Amino acid sequence: MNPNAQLRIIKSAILLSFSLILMLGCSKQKTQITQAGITFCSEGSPASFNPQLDTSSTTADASSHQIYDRLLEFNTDNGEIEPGLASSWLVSNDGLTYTFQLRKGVEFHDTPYFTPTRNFNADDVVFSIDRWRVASHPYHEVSGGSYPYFQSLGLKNTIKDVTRINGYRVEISLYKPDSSFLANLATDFSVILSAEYGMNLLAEGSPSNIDVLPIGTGPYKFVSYRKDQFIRYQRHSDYFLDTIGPEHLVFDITPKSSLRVAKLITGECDAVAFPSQNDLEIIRNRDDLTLLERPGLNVGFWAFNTSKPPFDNPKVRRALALAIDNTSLLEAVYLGQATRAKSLVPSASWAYQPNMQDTGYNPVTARKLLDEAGIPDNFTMNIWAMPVQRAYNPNAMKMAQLMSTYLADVGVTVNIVSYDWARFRENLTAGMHDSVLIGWSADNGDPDNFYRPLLTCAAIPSGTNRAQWCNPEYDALIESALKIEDSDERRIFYHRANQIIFRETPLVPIAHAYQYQAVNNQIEGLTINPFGGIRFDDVVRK
Amino acid sequence: MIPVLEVKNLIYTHRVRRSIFKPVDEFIVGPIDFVLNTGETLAITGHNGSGKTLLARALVGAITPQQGSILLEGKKAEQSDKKTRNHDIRLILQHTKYSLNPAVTVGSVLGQTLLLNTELNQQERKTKIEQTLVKVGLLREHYYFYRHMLSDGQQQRVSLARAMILDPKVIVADEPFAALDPSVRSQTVNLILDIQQELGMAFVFISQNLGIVRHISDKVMIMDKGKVIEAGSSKSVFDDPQHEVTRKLIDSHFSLVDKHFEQF
Amino acid sequence: MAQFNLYQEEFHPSPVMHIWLEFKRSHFALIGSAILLLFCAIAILAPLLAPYDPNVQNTNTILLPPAWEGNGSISHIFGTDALGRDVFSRTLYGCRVTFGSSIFLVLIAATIGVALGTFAGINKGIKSSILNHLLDSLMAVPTLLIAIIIVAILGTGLWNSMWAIILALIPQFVHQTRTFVREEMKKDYILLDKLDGAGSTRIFWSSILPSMFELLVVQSTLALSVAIIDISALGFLNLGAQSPVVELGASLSQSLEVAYSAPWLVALPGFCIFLMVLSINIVGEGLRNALRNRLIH
Amino acid sequence: MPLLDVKNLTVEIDTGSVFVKALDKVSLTVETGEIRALVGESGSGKSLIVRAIIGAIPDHWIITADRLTWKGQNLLGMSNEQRRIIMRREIAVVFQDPTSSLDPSATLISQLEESIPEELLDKGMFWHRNKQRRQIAVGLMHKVGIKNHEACMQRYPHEIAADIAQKFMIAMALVSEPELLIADDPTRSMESTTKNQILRLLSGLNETRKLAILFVSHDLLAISSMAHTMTVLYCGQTVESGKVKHLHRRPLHPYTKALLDSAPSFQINLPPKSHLVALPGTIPTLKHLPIGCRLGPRCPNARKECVKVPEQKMVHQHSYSCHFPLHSPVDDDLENKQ
Amino acid sequence: MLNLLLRYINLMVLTIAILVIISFSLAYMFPGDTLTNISGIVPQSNEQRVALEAVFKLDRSIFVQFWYYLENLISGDWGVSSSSQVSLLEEISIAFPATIELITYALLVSIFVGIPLGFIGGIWHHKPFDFGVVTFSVVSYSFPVFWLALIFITIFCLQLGYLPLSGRVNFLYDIPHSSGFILWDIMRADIPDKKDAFLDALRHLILPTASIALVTTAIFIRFTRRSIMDEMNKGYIEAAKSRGFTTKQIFFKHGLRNSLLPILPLMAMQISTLFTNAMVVETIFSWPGIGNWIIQAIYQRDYPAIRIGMLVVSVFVVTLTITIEFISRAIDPARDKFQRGAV
Repeated sequence: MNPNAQLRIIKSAILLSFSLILMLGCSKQKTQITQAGITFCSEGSPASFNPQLDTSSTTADASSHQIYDRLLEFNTDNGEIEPGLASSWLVSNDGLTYTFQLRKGVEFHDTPYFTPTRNFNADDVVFSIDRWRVASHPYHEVSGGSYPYFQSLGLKNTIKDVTRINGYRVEISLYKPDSSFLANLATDFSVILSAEYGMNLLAEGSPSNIDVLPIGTGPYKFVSYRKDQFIRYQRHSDYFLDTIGPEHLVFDITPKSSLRVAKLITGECDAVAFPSQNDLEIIRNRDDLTLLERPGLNVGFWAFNTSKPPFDNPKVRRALALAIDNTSLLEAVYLGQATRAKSLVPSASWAYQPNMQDTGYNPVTARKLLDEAGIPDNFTMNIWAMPVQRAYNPNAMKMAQLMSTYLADVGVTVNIVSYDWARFRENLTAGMHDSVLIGWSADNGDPDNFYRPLLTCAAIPSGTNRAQWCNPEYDALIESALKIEDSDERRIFYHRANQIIFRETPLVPIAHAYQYQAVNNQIEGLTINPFGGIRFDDVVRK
Repeated sequence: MIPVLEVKNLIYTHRVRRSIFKPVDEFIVGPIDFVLNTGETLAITGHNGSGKTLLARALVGAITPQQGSILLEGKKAEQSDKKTRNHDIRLILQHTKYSLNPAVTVGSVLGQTLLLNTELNQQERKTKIEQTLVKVGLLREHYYFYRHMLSDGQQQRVSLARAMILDPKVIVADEPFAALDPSVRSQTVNLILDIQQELGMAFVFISQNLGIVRHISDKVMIMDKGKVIEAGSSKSVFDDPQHEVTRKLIDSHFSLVDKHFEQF
Repeated sequence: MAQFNLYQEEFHPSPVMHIWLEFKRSHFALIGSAILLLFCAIAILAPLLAPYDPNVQNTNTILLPPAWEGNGSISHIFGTDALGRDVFSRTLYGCRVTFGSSIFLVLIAATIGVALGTFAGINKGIKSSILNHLLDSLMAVPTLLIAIIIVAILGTGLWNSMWAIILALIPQFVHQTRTFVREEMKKDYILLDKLDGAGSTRIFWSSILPSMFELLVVQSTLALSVAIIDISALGFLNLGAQSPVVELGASLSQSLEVAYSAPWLVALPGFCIFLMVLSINIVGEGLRNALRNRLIH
Repeated sequence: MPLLDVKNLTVEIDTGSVFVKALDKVSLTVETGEIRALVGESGSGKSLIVRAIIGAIPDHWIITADRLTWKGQNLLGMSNEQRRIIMRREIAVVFQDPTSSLDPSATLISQLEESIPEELLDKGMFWHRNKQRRQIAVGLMHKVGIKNHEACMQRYPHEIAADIAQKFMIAMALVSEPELLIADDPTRSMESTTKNQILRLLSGLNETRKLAILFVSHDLLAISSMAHTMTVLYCGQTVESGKVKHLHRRPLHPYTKALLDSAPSFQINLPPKSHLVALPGTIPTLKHLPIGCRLGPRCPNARKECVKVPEQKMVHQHSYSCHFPLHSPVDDDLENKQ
Repeated sequence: MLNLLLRYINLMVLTIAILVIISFSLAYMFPGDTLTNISGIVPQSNEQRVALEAVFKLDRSIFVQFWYYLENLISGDWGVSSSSQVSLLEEISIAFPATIELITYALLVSIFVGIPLGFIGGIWHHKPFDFGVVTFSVVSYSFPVFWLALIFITIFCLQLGYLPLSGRVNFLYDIPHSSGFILWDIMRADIPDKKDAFLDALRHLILPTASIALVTTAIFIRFTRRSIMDEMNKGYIEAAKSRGFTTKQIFFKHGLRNSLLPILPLMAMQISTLFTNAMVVETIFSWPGIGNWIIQAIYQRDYPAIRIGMLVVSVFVVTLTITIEFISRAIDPARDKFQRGAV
């Protein structure tokens, strides 16, 4: 065999394979389908496709604004309440009766698994609200029968009745006036389901499908979903509003924030949720990407499981709070992209208390308090760290690691615990934790949306009260605040509530963080919704 | 006089099952009878596959014969009685390459033999090994040598040393010269003859080289397909072969030799 | 007649010496073994060499770039990580854990494997064949799967991942040993040993083990490179060493979050693993060539 | 003109550290129709000579010769292709270990058929030629004495006995109708009856076909039974060369004598169990060759002069390389004249 | 031959039996509730627990349980994942082909790159080209696969932007699942941008395949080079040369076949390595294969999934390995001993 000939063959083979790779690499130009679609990289799998069942914003993102509509909507710019499926509404003078005039000609999704025979009407509103409100409703127990948002707000005990006046008019009567009621109906969780679909499924004997194969009136139809991989939507061509959104929408579920940004850079994602704080500079510096930012209505905190000894002892909780240097956490975890939290509400809220005192950092006192409480040296506790990124805590794992060194200084050993997001929340609700790093993003601008779901007794079973803390004095304050319309008066109640939280320390507020989203410059119209929930109906590809 | 080695009616059956569908192949060696006196040499010869090697292994106890007995100085050599047997009857093999462990020094090979079969202490063992090495024409320094440092002839000398270090009564040698070059072979033959003369050992030795067989043996036994077809004193067998196979064997060897003499 | 002694003094190196002579003829092998020795030194001396405690977090110096970059600091040669820990110290400790535990587990796997393999090689029949079947099944299960199962039973941790890799490495040693012992048992010198009255144990220690030693060394280098890659892969997947144990694979995976802003955090541990495995492979290759050449020359 | 003429062939081989002259000025000729025996013990370089002739010396070894010719053509100066063609048609080789010289994964018949040169076949369609091939192959098998060819032609090399494999090798060698057959120790480790068969086959071929044979062996019995002339090698040096008859009757070199005396069968008057003649010491290894006459340290007659390489002296067709030959070569010469 | 076949079938059955027993006993060895480990269902109430225990025969003896387990395995009723409550058979039937596809391509690449390179290196050994091949092989063999994948991502995805870094195909292409092999599915699918989808899938395949294939290629190069060097030094090659055959004839008629024969069983040995590497690479490239699936299962402590996943993968590997070994023995006339090659 002639060695030269052989070498020539090898050379040409290598060249050929390289050119093949290059050819494939260069064929990156957008094709029809990719042109007509948008891929959004979300941070986790939704628990279901019904936000009524779950307060997680992952669930809300995947369903609220895509598949469903609400009676009312927030204006994303100023937080004002605007018409949604209800074209207009009327509040009685005593603030106990609300009448909604419904929009006509709103069509439900026509999908392979359900073909609607009628348009949206009052029956659907009654069905949707009664599902979580009325225990005897055929769908109440379906998918677990837990409606955390409504339970935590105690809305069950607020609403007296929901009645259909006629096909396009619904009346809701309350037991007591509620200044945040309309806002609650505009949140991500108050979605309108299809009553007809519900009845059909009941007849088929598979009612749980209502939350798995959803039907709504929203701008996007559900196509398919694979856990931890993707959710696929298609435009609802008969949407009642004129939308310019893309024909196809895909949620590419990518739990790792660094991977999401990488996909944004390679163009596999058009927009990503929660870019890691570390990568913000990089996104800002790139010409082809845009970083959307906005001060968030949120709070990240460290909650103790007060139902578990020794964390039922306020002294212990206070000691642990004193052992942590919050300022350095802010630097290391949020990289300065957050403000120090002293109470539950951020400065953007009117209920903010600027003169609130700080717990501070004092390991010596902390140890002293622990000794007083009879906590031995080398006491071991666990800190649960969220597996997902949230605006209020972009890296709980890192925060937990930092905290473990601080706690080691006062003789407390820390085990860091984490599960996948769904399991994590499930176990939290079951109260298996000692303490947890988590937080809360507001669903509406009302301070009640912080104070009530996070710490009231009613919020314990619904699972939003991560501290499992129940204080009647606090509950009474929150109740009273809601009965008053005037914000200046309400503020006083909330400030008193702050004092109780400071005294009892059921949780340690850490930060109010900025909210970020990163998008490819080809994408236009994507905005950050301060009340959570991403929407694509106004998004276009240039 | 009690013969040093007496074999009576020895039968060994070798079984091979090549496949579960095929019947068991049987190869029967024996029955074999012979008597060997001190200082005598018995040569066993025959074609490949005539059972010579199996017989040698049965004699030294590497395989257990189904029938018959082996008497060493009139006492029955039991399979279980390894100690005496090891002492009295020793084996030398054809390929020095396989009979010496390449990873171990000569000293430790011989040392192990002594350790297992004698009560000597470390120092005594070393002395004994050095004596034996000198006796087989090697140097004391070879104690520290590995196999690959020795030539073929030297390797065969080590094998011989291993066999005779326990002062045995009988040495069984399976083709000890086949792998050696002619000049080295002569050296080894001389060495064995010297040792036999000096120590009066009996030799059982297996070879296909009839020239050497005739030269060094007192008795010859010719085997074919496991059976002894002819036995007797060397002289009588070589001068007047009875059996067809023997005749062929001897002819094929001496026809070559005859051609040699034709050259003169 | 006087004998001439005009030829050179005979020089025969011992087997180990011979391998070394063959081995050092390759420059690559020598460089590889120098690097390997360096890693050994690091594994032993890490606490003395490391300027900082690898787990001390300093929130004032987060994500400091390495010293050779413009804004790096000489006090942290390799910079700091997202929690402000000194990367140089972490790398040293990481090498110590990754390399040290790999050596340790290879030793254990080799011991168990050789013991089992010898047992299977010396014994014939049902005992040996049951062992073989068991090992075949074990060998077919991918290493990572064994590790996952062990982690599922015992929980994550360096020790548990080590057990898993030990379990995965054993079959190779068993097979090698078994084949070798089988071959060796057919050799004439084993027959002679047996005739000398040597028992199985004795034959193993004084005849088989010396000749198997070289094979074991070569097999161990192979196993070592596999062990390092596996242990770091498990660390990378968060199934192996957990904080505060510093392991290269685990630190690599922790650094992925800051891969863009601090690429050196991903590059350094990966490069250390690569260099470790490369040096072991070069040394292994050199040893194998030396063994082969020794047989030829 | 001799068929094969080798004069002062020197091969230096790489031992890892230095180059060693494994062959030191070796000379050898093979005439047409002659059986030339090449005798030597292990390490004498017999196989190296064979490899030098067939051209299988690794590139980095140094090979020099005054003459290395085949029918007058210089083999060393030839291109690989020319040399290959000579090997294909005119010279054939049989190696010592027949089983390993056959491809273990091909049947014997296919290997035999493969070695039939295309030129021997009539032009025709491939099936026609295949049939022809089979005929030639079967004929050859009969010729080399494989009687039940049906039984072994579809076998693989490891399934048959060594002597049958060697017969196959010879058949393959004969297929191209060569003029010289180089038999490199073809009977090694064969028992005497099978050895005889092979030897008889070879001398038969020599007689019937006038096939020249270079028979390489250390088996003196085999050599003396069939060879016409022989060349004795010791450690890469030609020791003595001449007619077998002459060498037997009156060896001039101490080594030749020692070699001949080592076979007890040759000595009729030797009493049983008496000492055989043997040279002291061992064959030196390649790395530790003595200088000068390489037999020096073992030679009973060695003197100071032996540190110089002895000249090759030629008396009639009997050449030897020794400073102190055992007999006066003149005697031999005279005897011849008588 | 029949004898051989029987022996291998026997071997396979025994090995699989051992694997089944292991997977059965894992349900008891894993932490947590045995009932959940077996069924994947977390009982919500005591009554449900009792009912489920009756269904899964947990109240009966261990042999009955095993028998029931075996029946379920064979009938395809493999239980449900405890984290997603989806049937394991369904999940595996989607995830497994993805891995097989990846591994097949990686293996093909290794064969078509590794074996020729090894051959060339072996034939012209100690030449510069061979030196390059050996260096390449040693260096690639030393890459930790996860680091390699990250390097690939950094270069080809982030720096150059040529190739995508996750998944099998852009999610916007809605490829209906039929065979599970993406390229095949695309070719059969009735979608508008078929060609683009195909190219896109191909681009998604390149990096994961390359990451897995590199190590295997290195191993193949080494095996082949060694094998050809050993084989070309054997007596029969020299004998053939002395018969005056051309180098080409010798190489293709004798050398090639004989040096390939020992490579086949070695190839079988690589399947387990391929799977291990595929598992790591799948997690990095978010490839929806069985490896990724099992690793996610361990993160979520989804014990039923781990158990069945382990059984499926190992039974597959065992079957493949033993089959290859059988074939290699059946076609190699000179190999008469049963042994496994070493890495």
